Amino acid sequence: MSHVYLATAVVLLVGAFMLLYRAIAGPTVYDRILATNAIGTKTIIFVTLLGYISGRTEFIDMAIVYALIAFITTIAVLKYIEKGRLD
Amino acid sequence: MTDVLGIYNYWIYVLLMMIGLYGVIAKPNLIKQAIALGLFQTGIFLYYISMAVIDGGTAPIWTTIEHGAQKFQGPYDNPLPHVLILTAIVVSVSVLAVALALIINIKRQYGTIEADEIEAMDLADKARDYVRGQVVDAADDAETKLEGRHHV
Amino acid sequence: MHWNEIVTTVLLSLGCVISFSGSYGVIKLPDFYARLHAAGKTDSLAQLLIFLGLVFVTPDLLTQIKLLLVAMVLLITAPTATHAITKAAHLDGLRPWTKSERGGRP
Amino acid sequence: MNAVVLIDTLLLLLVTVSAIAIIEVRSLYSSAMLTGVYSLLMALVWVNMHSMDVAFTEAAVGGGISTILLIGTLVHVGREEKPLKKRLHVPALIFTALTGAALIYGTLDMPRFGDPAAPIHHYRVPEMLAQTVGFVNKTPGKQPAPEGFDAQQYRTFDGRVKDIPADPTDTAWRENSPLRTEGLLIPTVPYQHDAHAEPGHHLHPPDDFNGHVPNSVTSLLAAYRGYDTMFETTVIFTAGVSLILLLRRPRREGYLQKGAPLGDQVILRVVTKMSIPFILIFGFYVITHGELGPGGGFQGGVILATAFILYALIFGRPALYRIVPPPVSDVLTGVGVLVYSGTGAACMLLGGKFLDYAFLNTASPGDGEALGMTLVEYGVGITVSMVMLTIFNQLAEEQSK
Repeated sequence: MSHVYLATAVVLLVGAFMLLYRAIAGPTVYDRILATNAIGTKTIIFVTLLGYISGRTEFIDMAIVYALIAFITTIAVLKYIEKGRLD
Repeated sequence: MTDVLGIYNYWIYVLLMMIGLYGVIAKPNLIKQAIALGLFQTGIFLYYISMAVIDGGTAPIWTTIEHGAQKFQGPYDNPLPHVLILTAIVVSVSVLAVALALIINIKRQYGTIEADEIEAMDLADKARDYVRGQVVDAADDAETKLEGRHHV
Repeated sequence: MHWNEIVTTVLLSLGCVISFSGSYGVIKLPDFYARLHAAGKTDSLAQLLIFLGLVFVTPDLLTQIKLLLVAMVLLITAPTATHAITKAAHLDGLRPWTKSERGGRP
Repeated sequence: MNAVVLIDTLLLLLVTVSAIAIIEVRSLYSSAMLTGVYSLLMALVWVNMHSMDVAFTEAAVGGGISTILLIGTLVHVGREEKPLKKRLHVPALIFTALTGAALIYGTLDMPRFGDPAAPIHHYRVPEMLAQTVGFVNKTPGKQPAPEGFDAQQYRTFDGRVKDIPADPTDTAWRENSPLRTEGLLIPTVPYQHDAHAEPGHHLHPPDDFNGHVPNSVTSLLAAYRGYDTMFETTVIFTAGVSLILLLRRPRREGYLQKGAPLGDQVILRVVTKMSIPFILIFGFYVITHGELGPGGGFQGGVILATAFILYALIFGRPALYRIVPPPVSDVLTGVGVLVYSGTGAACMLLGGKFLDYAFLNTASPGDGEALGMTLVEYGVGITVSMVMLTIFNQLAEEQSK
């Protein structure tokens, strides 16, 4: 089974590489937010898979923290873009 | 010299540190420098945590003993570097917060956050004070000369 | 290869294919709104498949519940974030790219 | 090329690319975004190297809070970096290349990545983990080990006893020590642990790991290095106070500002209302779960702060001030440090030394240590969450003239 986890992990990493290209090159500001949000989701899946690769599956709390952080960071960035202020 | 495969990891951390160092030196923008400092720090953290890894080891969180045997038999990684880096990350965010507050004050004071512009402004102020100082000294000398004539 | 490992392998590979196609779409598609489809939808579906796939292979119940919890949290937050991005982009006046308008290339 | 090294290399490549992008990209806004991505990828590297607590902190603190701080400063400082005359700053490049070469030369004779015989695994840590919690010694000065447990003899995982020669120069024992082959083994009390003759000592249940808590990182952080963590909490408190001093404007001006709530967007408002209770509960879970799994005061405090920040983002800062008025959050930043040092003082009142948690519950010192660490983690959690909230408030409140 571990080769399946490893293969999925590598595919996710390659996906993250592509998204990073969009995050850097992205013409409009919104492409960058989109790419950052997508990389956030990919890292959440990747963390869970790392738990399975290393055999210690009880570290899923990491994934929940990633999900919350990615969501809140995206909301903060969007508020800055839309309203120009954070409060 | 141990074989390259074993220590190429450390070279990547050196590369990260140097990217951070380059950012601090080359970029005049103060915020860019604050971020580059963060990169430099992360390179150092990577260096510490890679020392803690043991081949085939797992996270240093012991698993409870079930019917007499440790659930997870394998060796555990060394917990000490993790503790040091845990503290260092939180302190580095505090440093970043204070640095950003100072940058905001610099922006309000100088109107810009480009280090070279700020330097130029400082030099201009210093030059102006110097010149003003010279004028005042010259006026004082002239005065003393006048007073001298009255006493004679 | 018990039945649960087979199910996990199938679900994981499906999730892999979908997430890779999403990333590829984000690079290839010409316009922000098109890329939004590629990234937003595939991420939500891929994470659902992968987490469901992993549920079959985890021994203890607590981890399975946590897996479903993460999948549920992601299912709520990811589309919301995508919605917020779209609303911000639209308010900002970003118009979708049309083939006729720019002669086919952005 | 085992899995750890393969994934490690790919991740570090990803991290290096984003690091270069952060430095080179011109608009400050996108370099702030990329810093968030960089911290998330860096947290993955920590997870891959089995350091869960550090990954937790990096994700919550690096990915979340510092990105929001950077964006908060951009509100006042403007988004564009001044266009540079030439792309490449050659003298800086030469200087960094030379320093890099010197550092790489330094790493040539370092132990191999993951080498169990590396000296770091043989010093301090085995003795630290071999210490038995709560060994109460009536005679002052250097504590002799209890009768069945000699600190000089390092007891390996399956009860085999190895001799460590007294003088540190004689390092022959390292060649044949079990650490060389099986890596760092934790000393576990053999299954049938006999009662120690010492009255102050007590019988350890089998899975007690000598009285230490399962998460050795938190155990080292809060119990072994209790002083350092206390002063580190004070460092965070000082950061919060300095933010207040630097940015807070007089009371009447500061509060009356009308925030710009995003409340009009129905979906965001509803999802936030649904997720904030969950985030708060998860924050408390992470704080109290510090002993058993990854987590602890710092990470949990930051998660609590992000819950409040999300509320401020959506419903506006004045709405947040109705829930957590600045005087309350200012006082609470101090209360956390007070809780921490108060626990230390309580240990002294109960007869032990400052921050010697075993004395909180002399019946079973292992539980005493766990209790002391939980109290301390709560203190850290309160301070960290309130300081992060104060920092966000000051950055959001301050309006450039």
